[in-house]
This record gives sequence, structure tokens and C-alpha cells, in this order.
Amino acid sequence: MTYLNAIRDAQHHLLETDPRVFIYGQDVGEFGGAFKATKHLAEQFPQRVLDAPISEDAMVGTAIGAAIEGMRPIIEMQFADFSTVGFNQIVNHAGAFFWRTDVPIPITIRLPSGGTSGAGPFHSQSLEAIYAHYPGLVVMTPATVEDAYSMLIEAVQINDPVLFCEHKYLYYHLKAERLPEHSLPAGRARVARPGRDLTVVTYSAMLHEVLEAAHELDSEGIQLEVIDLRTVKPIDTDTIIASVARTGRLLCVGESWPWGGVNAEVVSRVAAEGFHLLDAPPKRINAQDTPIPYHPDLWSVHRPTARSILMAARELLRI
Amino acid sequence: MTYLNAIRDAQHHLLETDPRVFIYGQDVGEFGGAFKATKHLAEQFPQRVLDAPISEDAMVGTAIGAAIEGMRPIIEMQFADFSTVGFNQIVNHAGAFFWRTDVPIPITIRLPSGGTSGAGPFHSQSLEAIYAHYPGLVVMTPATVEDAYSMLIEAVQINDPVLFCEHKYLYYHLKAERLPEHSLPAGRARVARPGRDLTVVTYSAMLHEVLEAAHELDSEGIQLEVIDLRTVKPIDTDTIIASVARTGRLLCVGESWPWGGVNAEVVSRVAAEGFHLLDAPPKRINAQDTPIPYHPDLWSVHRPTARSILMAARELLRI
Amino acid sequence: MGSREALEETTAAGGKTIDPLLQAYRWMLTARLLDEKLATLYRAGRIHGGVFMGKGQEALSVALGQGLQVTDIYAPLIRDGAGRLAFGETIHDALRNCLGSPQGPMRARDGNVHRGRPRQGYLPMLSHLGAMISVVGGMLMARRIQGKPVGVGATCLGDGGTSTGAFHEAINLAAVERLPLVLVIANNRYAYSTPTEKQFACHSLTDKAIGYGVDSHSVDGTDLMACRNTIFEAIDQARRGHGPQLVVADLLRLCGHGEHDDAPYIKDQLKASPLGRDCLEVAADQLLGERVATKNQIETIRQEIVESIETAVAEVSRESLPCLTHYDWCSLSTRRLADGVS
Amino acid sequence: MGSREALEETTAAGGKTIDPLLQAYRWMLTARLLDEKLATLYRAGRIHGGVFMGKGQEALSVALGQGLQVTDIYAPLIRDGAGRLAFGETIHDALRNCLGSPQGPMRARDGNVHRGRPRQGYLPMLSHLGAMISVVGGMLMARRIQGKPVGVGATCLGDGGTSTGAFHEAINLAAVERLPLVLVIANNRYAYSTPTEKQFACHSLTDKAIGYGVDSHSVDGTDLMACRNTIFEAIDQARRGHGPQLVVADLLRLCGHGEHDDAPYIKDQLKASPLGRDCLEVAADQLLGERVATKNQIETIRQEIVESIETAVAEVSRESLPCLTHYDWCSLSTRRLADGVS
Ligand SMILES: Cc1ncc(C[n+]2csc(CCOP(=O)(O)OP(=O)(O)O)c2C)c(N)n1
Ligand SMILES: Cc1ncc(C[n+]2csc(CCOP(=O)(O)OP(=O)(O)O)c2C)c(N)n1
Ligand SMILES: [Mg+2]
Ligand SMILES: [Mg+2]
Repeated sequence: MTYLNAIRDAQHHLLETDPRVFIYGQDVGEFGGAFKATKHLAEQFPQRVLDAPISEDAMVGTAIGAAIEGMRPIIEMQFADFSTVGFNQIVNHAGAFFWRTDVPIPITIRLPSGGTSGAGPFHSQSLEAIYAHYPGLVVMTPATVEDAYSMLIEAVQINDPVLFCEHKYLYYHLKAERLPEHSLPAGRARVARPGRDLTVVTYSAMLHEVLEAAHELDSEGIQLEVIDLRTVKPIDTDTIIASVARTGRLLCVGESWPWGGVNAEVVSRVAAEGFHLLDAPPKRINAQDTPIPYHPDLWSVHRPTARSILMAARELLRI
Repeated sequence: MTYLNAIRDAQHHLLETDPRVFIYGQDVGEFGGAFKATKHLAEQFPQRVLDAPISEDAMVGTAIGAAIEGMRPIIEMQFADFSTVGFNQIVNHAGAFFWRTDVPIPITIRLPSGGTSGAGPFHSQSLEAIYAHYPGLVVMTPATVEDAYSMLIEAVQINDPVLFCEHKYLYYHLKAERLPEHSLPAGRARVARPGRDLTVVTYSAMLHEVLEAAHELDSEGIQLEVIDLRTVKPIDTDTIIASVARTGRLLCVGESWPWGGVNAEVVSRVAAEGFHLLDAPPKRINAQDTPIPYHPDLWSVHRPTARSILMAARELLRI
Repeated sequence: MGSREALEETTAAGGKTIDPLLQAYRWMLTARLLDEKLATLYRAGRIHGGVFMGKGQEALSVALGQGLQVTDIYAPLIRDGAGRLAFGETIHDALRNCLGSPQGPMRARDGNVHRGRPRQGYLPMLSHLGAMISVVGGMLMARRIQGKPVGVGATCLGDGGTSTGAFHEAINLAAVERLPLVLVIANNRYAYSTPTEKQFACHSLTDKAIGYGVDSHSVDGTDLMACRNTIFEAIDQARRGHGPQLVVADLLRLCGHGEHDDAPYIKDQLKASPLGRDCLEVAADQLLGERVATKNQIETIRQEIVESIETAVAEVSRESLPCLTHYDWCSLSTRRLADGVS
Repeated sequence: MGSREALEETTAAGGKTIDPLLQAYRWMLTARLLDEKLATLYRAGRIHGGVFMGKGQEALSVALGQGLQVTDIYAPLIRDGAGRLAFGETIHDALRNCLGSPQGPMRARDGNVHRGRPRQGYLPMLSHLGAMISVVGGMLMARRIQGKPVGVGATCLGDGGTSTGAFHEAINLAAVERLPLVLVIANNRYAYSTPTEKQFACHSLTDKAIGYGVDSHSVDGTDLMACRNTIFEAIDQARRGHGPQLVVADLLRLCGHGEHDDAPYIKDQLKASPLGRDCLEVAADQLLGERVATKNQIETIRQEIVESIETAVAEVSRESLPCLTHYDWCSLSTRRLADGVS
């Protein structure tokens, strides 16, 4: 079971069990989606898996309208990067509707996110921070096959707009034996690996870089405690603070751009609420503050890697 | 000389001294703009102050093209909130162009920003954090009449895309005797008021709420050191850290939403680079995490005010 | 499910049936007088932000509100006070939204023309022009998927709004899906200060319909009877499965963009042209011509309306202010997922 | 300032003049063979990300590239390999961009079809469909403001791209400003897997021109001579001040969306229809029919091209990799304003 199949299966499950669910997006129908995340779904649910024109703004508007009428639409953006065209409907219409009218908007927008080799500046972006800044939106960033499955199901069940940031690099790279029977609820972070020396907070594909670094440091007798945020809005501050209370040190790792964003928010919370728990200054690692490069070699050093995480962790432990 | 007039005069100066400058936006021509920031300019520079259709995406695209041909366009958004419709061109096209092609894009996008009484959810937004998160953009947030003037001139002279977040509340409320002859360069923060007890970092309209609080606390013998960021990307970390080194305490005040953004970025930098300078946990105050309310009473408690800043400062000093 | 017209006949005050044309006129006049009242309240500092009026657009607006059924969908725009009343909005709700009453449809959170009751198929506009069209389309698509009666979805746009990408994407999508959407464009010659020649270059806005493969209708927006005929026809076509209907009405904005704007840019020549006719006067003449009402009756109606507006202002003014202590700053319906809210 | 055609005649290899039709064919064939080479490199793992090919679109593409002058503006799209060559791009640059050479036009920062040299009026596409049109418009507006010769700005879009708000806003703006814009729409029947009936509902895409008040032209996109005639005419009209020109070409995508896609969704019926003709074969027949070249000459040309592509691949493969130590991660030209960069 790959991360991608988990997303497909979650949608299958949702279509099968909830008549309010339908999927709308470019090429999601007969073709099964650019990444095959809706493969065979149109055959089984012909009126509920629908091809959209290349109109991201209208696609999201359509979903909002359908939600008002009691449906639970899933919108697939072909790439997260193209959601910038539907931006206004997402942040201003979907995000503000419940607060303005008391009518909830249960839509899920799937954003195939993050970098892959050779994808370049406009097929690689991680936009979780952009959407998390606006009120009224829930932002999920599943890092495991199990979460890809259970969180997508939860996203659709949630009564509010959810931006579901699924990572394209994990689509095929990540596999699991079976799908989960139980899972943490949205809004709860997970201690992906316990450790006593340093808390590393991360999410999405970066979890695996962090785990790789943790594994390597383990052989040096250094124990990282790794926290997978799972949702970046809301952020589960309690789990983070509890970990920092144990380790006294904080490193935040994210694939998105450095200015603002998840890392800044996590560091700010820990600095405010867990100041006296910290034995050393908190540290952040992000991608470079440039567009995401096309060349595989450039790409591989643009974003954080196990290697750069390892170096940062060592440095932080030296203080 | 009001803040608004300073913006008008800066544009007049630019049109007069630089033939590469032109202004493009809805109703900016004969009518002089929704806020009269381009009053009489079309009369004096008839081919260079042009009315645009209601097409924010195409307006920004037009500016990008003109910049490629050597012009220095100023785009007026009627309200910052409507820039969400031109979002893709701003962040993906303008922001990434120089890095991709080595051809700079000197455009200035004026965003009438921030809340005023009765303006409601879609005529009140502060989007500096959204634009600052993307690479390739400079984000200015002038808080004074002098800066409104000199920074707008500098914005247009800068070879890169500048988001010029001018605050609508300051348009008429803020007055100065005369325009400045010298001013700090972009990227440099200003100590707006020296003090020894607590560093308050802020920008745009919130500067004046902070100064009011500082004034009030002064009579209690408490001295706030107030820093006006002026540009929020880049952030002048040095000036902030130097101040925290003197005061040992940090409060960040911003009108935008709480998740991420300028405050989170400032706190994170101070926590990382000035950790041992801090005698108490850093603190942030923002607007509530909801759309900006219409009712004047709700609006007045949605964003930080002198009163809430004062309370936060007192609390921080008690630690 | 009866049409609003049928409804009116049975529900008119005192059980008396009231002629639909006269009812239209009553709503138009109510909208006009309510706008004037709002302008006064704005100038008196009792309304913050802005007041946007429908002067000159009442005939067009009321026709759409009146042509829809209660189960239809309606997403009006800035200048649709008359249509809102016809679709069922009360004077009280309109006032509440402008005065910021927590009892209003948007509970003082959003204001002025941004009001609606989505559960009743009546949508509050987003400020961003063009944004409502796809939402109405989505509601229609949902009903179709659900296998429910779909009804008609109607929404409005200005000449300026046709320049938005949102308009294009939404009407194109509606055309592809052949949705029963009625899109009424009020070509009132200006978008704020911008004249149509800086907004589009087609000969007539109805030409846009050809580019989308949808039906179009054009009508003199100053003429109530013409508006009713044309718009009822468009609604009927949509209801009978002919896909989206684009209605373009020619008229002139007889006021500023908002109450703050005295609109010096509107050309005298246009004001003096047939476009500059006041639709309210045209409608009154039609009432008299059709012998639906007498001058006296019209005058009585006016007085009744003035009185009901005054009463409503007095009542709404007594409604409570938002309570600021423990105000609910939660932007999610799922409270446990609200970040930093307890 | 001579046209590209005149230029060709004097600069053709060996000083010999070369017939423009033959030159068009040469570029078409080069584009086709280069695409095939890229596909091979992709399958061999030497190109990451994707390869997007112009198979079936070479005639249309080359006509536009060939019709433009060196001082004109050209913003091609995904399937415009032939037009790029005609506009002056070298095989080396195309390869560099796909193989990620730092000597390429985008210096390995952007890749595959996202390449251009803006200083030479040749724009690199943004992925977001429709985004280039307003940028070309802005370049034309700038030249007009500057009082310089404006020239013509040309750009391309697919049938799917017409559904974007960006397309609408930009062509409408160009129409209002009466800019000398040529917009070529390749209606190749599919947007990725999505057929045109799910993309628009108008009878012909030329109908859209009516809605914008611009001229339109339609052409058989499989026919090189027809494409040259029609597109040259459109360019000429734009140059002579007739405002934006919309050219709609009918054809079929003869490949997958990208090299990864074997396009099972393309209907056999379409493949068997006149739309499914291979424009390269049609062009070869035209060359023979016009007695511009013999079969032998065409074969010689093919061999020359194959050789020059092989040479270019060998040369570009030897170019250096991006140097990762001290790589310049600065996204601003004003270095002192770059946040966190020293
Ligand atoms: C996307 C967007 N851009 C700008 C505005 C600001 N704005 C509000 S109303 C208006 C003019 C609208 O003109 P028109 O569509 O003709 O409607 P009218 O006011 O004439 O009824 C503008 C530019 C907006 N609301 N939305
Ligand atoms: C705004 C936007 N949405 C989605 C995409 C993803 N995408 C890339 S190409 C494509 C299909 C384009 O079809 P068409 O315009 O007909 O061009 P063709 O591929 O047929 O040449 C899509 C959906 C995109 N590039 N931009
Ligand atoms: Mg108008
Ligand atoms: Mg196509």
C-alpha cells in the first residue's frame, strides 16, 4: 500500500460510505487524475467523480456552493502550485463563510505538494503556511501512508474547509503494510520517535529526512525526539512543549520557504510558552528563499535533507 | 501633509523625474483613485496614469511585461484584499522571474491595507505575511507620513517587485509638517522611541497604538523602546537584537492574523539569535484569528489597541 | 411550489390580492426610500464604512427577485435592494446589516450589501466581483447530483464585473455543465468611475454569450414591464433545461458608486439620454397606463413605505449591540480544531 | 528591420538562399526529431520531471515563429518546439534547458518547456496556463508608452487554456487597449485527458473573439501552407493596427500530454479523421507538390538534422553541472534587500 494508494482508497471509502461526497478536478474522471489518485473511481461512481475545466477559481467556488447545499466535495488541484489561481475563493470565500453566515463549508481541497526531482519552480511548492495564515481553514500535512488514509477521511468528515497537503515525493516512495484501524484525531501531533536529547518538530516529507538523521545520530548515542505535526493548523502546542520539557532543545524542519510559516509559528509558541524549558536557542531549517530549482542537484540542496538536519542537530547539541 | 498626500506626492515626483514610471489601476485616471491617491496625476501625465479594467490578474501581468521592457509601473490595487485575485501573477510570475531569467522586474504594487471602521472582512486585510513568505518580493509597511513618501519613491527605484502596504487608517489620520529630506534606506528598521525596559517591535498603523501605550506607560515610569520595522521583508534583525540586548524583553505587535506572519518571524529570529539576551519569554499580539468584523465595536477589539498593548506590556514586565 | 407572484397574491396585506406589477413597484419604491434612509444614516455617522445604492436599477433588480421561486437560488449584488425585498428579505434585515445589529443576518460581522441567508438559497455577496457565479453554479450542481429538483440559480453582475476572470471561469463552467443559471448583467455604463469603453471592446455584452455558447437576452433596464418580461422569460428558459441564460440590461447608474461619491464623471449626455430615465417614474407611468393603480394609491403606498421604514429604523436601533465580553472569536464550526481558541 | 523570412534567405547555410516553405519544414522536422531525442533521454533517466512534445502541432507552431520579426515578442507554450526554432532558439538552448545545463537560458533553475530569453522578446512560460498573455500585452503597452515601434506580440494557448480567468482578463484588456497581440489557440481536442466538450460549450472557439470584440481567424492546423497564410495574415493585421487577432487552429495532439502519458483516451475516430493527419507528412507533400524540394533533398535534410541533434546532445552533455558550493541563493537583483542572504 503506497501513500498514493492510501489517498485513492480513502476516496473510494468516502464515496462508498457517504453519498454527500463527490470529487471534482481536472482529469480526475475516466483518466483517474494526473497522479492516478482517483483511478477507477469514475467507473464505480460515475456521477460523482467529475472532470473540471481548467478553472481553479470556479472549481473552488463550485465546491463552496455544493457544500452550502449539503455536499462534501473533494477538489483535486492538479498541483498545489495551481491553487494560487483559486486563491481568492479558498481564503476569502471558503475561509470566511462560516464566520460570516454560521453556515459551515465542509470542502476538502487536495493539494499535491512539495518537491520532486526535476519538477521545477511551479510543480513543487508547499503552501501550507499561506493557507494556515488565513482564518477559517484547517491545514493537514500527512507524513505517513496511514495518515494519508485516515486524515483524508477525517478531512472530508470535518465540517470546515480543509487544505489537504499531500506530498508528491511520498506518493510512490512511501509504503505501508496495511491501513490503520485507529488513528490520532486531526489537530494532534504524534511522537514519531522518542528521544531525550533534542526535540525535532517536522511534518510531511521532511519527517523521513528527520528520521533518517535520527537513525544516524542514534549510532553516535544521540537521541532525537521526533514530532510529526500532522496538522499545521491547528498546531498541537501541548505535545511540542511536553517534548521540549523533556529534551530542552528544539529544532524545526520544514520544506517550505524560510520567512514565516510553520517553523516560525512553532518556534514562537515554544519561545513564549516554553521559554524556561529551553537550554539552548531554538533553531529552524527550511528550504532556500528562492523558487524551487529544476536541476536535480540544485533541488537536492535547496530543501533540507537528512544531512543538513544532522548537521544542524549536532550544532544545536554542541551549545 | 497627510499620509495619503505623501503617497500622491511621491507618485507625482516619480512621474515627473522618471519617464519609465507609469501608474495603472482601477479608477486611477481622471477620477484620481478610490482614495484619491492619484488625484490630478492623469491631467499632468495623461499617457502615464491609466485606468484598468477590473482584472487584477491581468493588471499585474501587464506590469510584469512593462517592466521587462524597461518601465517601472506602479499598480494600484483598489484594496489590498483584491490582490488575492492577482495572486498568481504576483507570487509566481513577478516573484520568480529574476531568479529564473536574470531579468529584474521593477514593479511596485500599492496595497491599501489594514482595517478601518465599518470596512468589514474584505476591505480591511493586511497581507504582508502572505507576500513575505514567497521568495523574490520586497514588502514595505510604512508607518509614518515621511516613510509613505520616501519609501514609495525608493520602492519604485528598487529593481525588484515591491509590495507597498500602505495603511488606509493612516491616510487621513496621520499628518506631518513637511516631507523628509533624508530617510533610512529600505531594509532598515527605525527606533521610533528609545526606552530601556521592553522592546516593542511593530510596523504600519500599529506603531501609533504602540506609541500611545508607550506614552501612557511613561507616566508610570516604564519605558518602552519602540521599533518600527518599515520593511517586513527583509527584516532588520540587527536593530531588533541590539534593542533586545538593551531591554531584555520583546513584545511584537501586528494587525494581521496570529498564525505565522511578521510577529512569528521576529520572535523566531530573536529566539534564535538573541536567546541569551532575553530575560523573559517573548510575546506577540495580533488580530483575532477570524475575518475582520464589520461592526465598529467588534472591529475595535479585533485588532490590537493601545489598551491591549499596554496590558501585554505590563504583564511582560511583571515576569 | 408556487412562484413568488402567486405567493404574493395570496399573502398580500389583508388577504387582498395585489397586482404583481403594483407589488413590483412597491418593492422598487421601498428599495429607493430605504436607500435614501441609509444615506441619511450614513451622513449622520450612524453607518460606518459605506452605503451603496441601487438608484436607477430597481426595475431590473425587482424583476429578477420577483421571477424566482422560493426554492430557487439568488445571489444579488451591490445594487439589488429591490430584488432582495422581492426575494423575501425584510426591511429589518437590510437595516440590521447596515446598522450592525447582532440580530441581523450576518450578526454584525459583515455589513451593508454583504448579507444573505444561505440556508434559504439567498447568498451574501463576496466583495470580490464575479465570485458568486461559480458558487451558485455549485449549488445547482449539488442539487443535480443529489437528484433533487434543481430549480434556477440567479445572480447579478455589473458591466465592470465582466472583466474578472471569476466571471469567465464560472459562466464557462455553467455552460459546459448546462446549469440552469440566470446571470443578469446591469450595464449601467460605469464601474465606479470607469466607463464601459475602458472595460470591454465588444459591440454588446450579449456578444459574450456567443463565446460561451449560452443564450442571451437584452432589455431596457429602465422599463419595469420589459424587465419583467425578459427576465421571466430567461428564468423560464433556464428552468426548462436550456442552460445558462445571460441577460444584459441597458441602464445608467443614477447615483454615485457609493454615498461618498457624487459621480462628476457621469456624462450629461448619458443622463439626458433614454438610459438616464428614472425607472421608478417609468414604472409609475406604466401602472397608471395599465390602470393597475391611481396616483392617489401610489401616494398612499409611498406613505405606507415611509412609515414602515421609520418604524423599522426605530426598532432596529433599539436592538442590542454586539456583546464584547467573551465574544466568540472562533472561525471554525469545529471548535476543537480552532487554533488557539479554547 | 527585415522579417525572419528575408533573414533566412540571406543567412541560410553556405550563403545559399533557402525557400521559406522548405525552411519551415526543416524547423518542423528538427522540432519533431528533437522531441523524440528528448523522449529517449527522458526514458534513459537523463531528464527528470517531464518531457512535453509538440507532435502534430509543428505546422501551426512554425508558422507563428516564422511570421514574427526579430523585434517582435514571442511567448510560446508547451508544444511550440518548432516555433521556438523559427524564432531563433538554438537546438543547444533547448537541450540545455531540458538537461539542466547552467549555460542554458534558465541556468538549470527552470526546465524543459519553461525557457526563454526575455531580453530578446522571447518569454519563458509560466506553468500557470493563460499567464503569459497579459505579460505580452504589458510589453506592447510599454513600447507604446515609450513611443517606440511597438511591433507585434504573439503567444499561444491550448483549448484547455481558454477556460482560465487569466486568458479572459488578458485578452479583454488587450482588446480594450487595442494592442497588436496575436493569440494562437491550438485546439488539439484535449487538455491532458479532458476533451473539448468538457472545456467549453461554444460552437467554435472563434466565437470567443466576438465576445471580446476582436478579429478571428480559423485554420486547419495540420496544413503548413494554410497555417503560414492565416498566421501571416493575422500578424499583418495586428501590425497594421487592427488590434488583437485570435487565431484558432484545428488539429489533434498526436502524442500523450507528456512522454509519461500514452493517451488511451484519444478517440480512434479522431485519429482517423482529417484532424489526425500528421502535419509533417502534409508539409512534405506540399514541398513536393510545390516543387520546392525533392524526396532526396528531404532525406538529406533529415540526416543533417539528426546529425546536428546528436552533435548538440554530445556537446551539451559535456557542459558543466551547477556548482553547489557557494551557490547563489538570492532571489532579488538588489542583493542588499535579500532577507538572510549575505
Ligand atoms: C475583484 C475586485 N476588484 C475590485 C473591486 C472594487 N470595486 C468594487 S465595485 C467596483 C466597480 C464595479 O462596477 P460594476 O461591475 O460595473 O458594478 P456597478 O458598481 O456599476 O453596479 C470595483 C472596481 C472589487 N469589488 N472586486
Ligand atoms: C492554471 C493551471 N491549471 C492546471 C494546469 C495543469 N495543466 C498543465 S497542461 C494542462 C492541459 C492543457 O491543455 P491545453 O490548454 O488544451 O493544452 P495542450 O496540452 O492540449 O497543448 C493542464 C491542466 C496548469 N498548467 N495551469
Ligand atoms: Mg457598472
Ligand atoms: Mg489541448
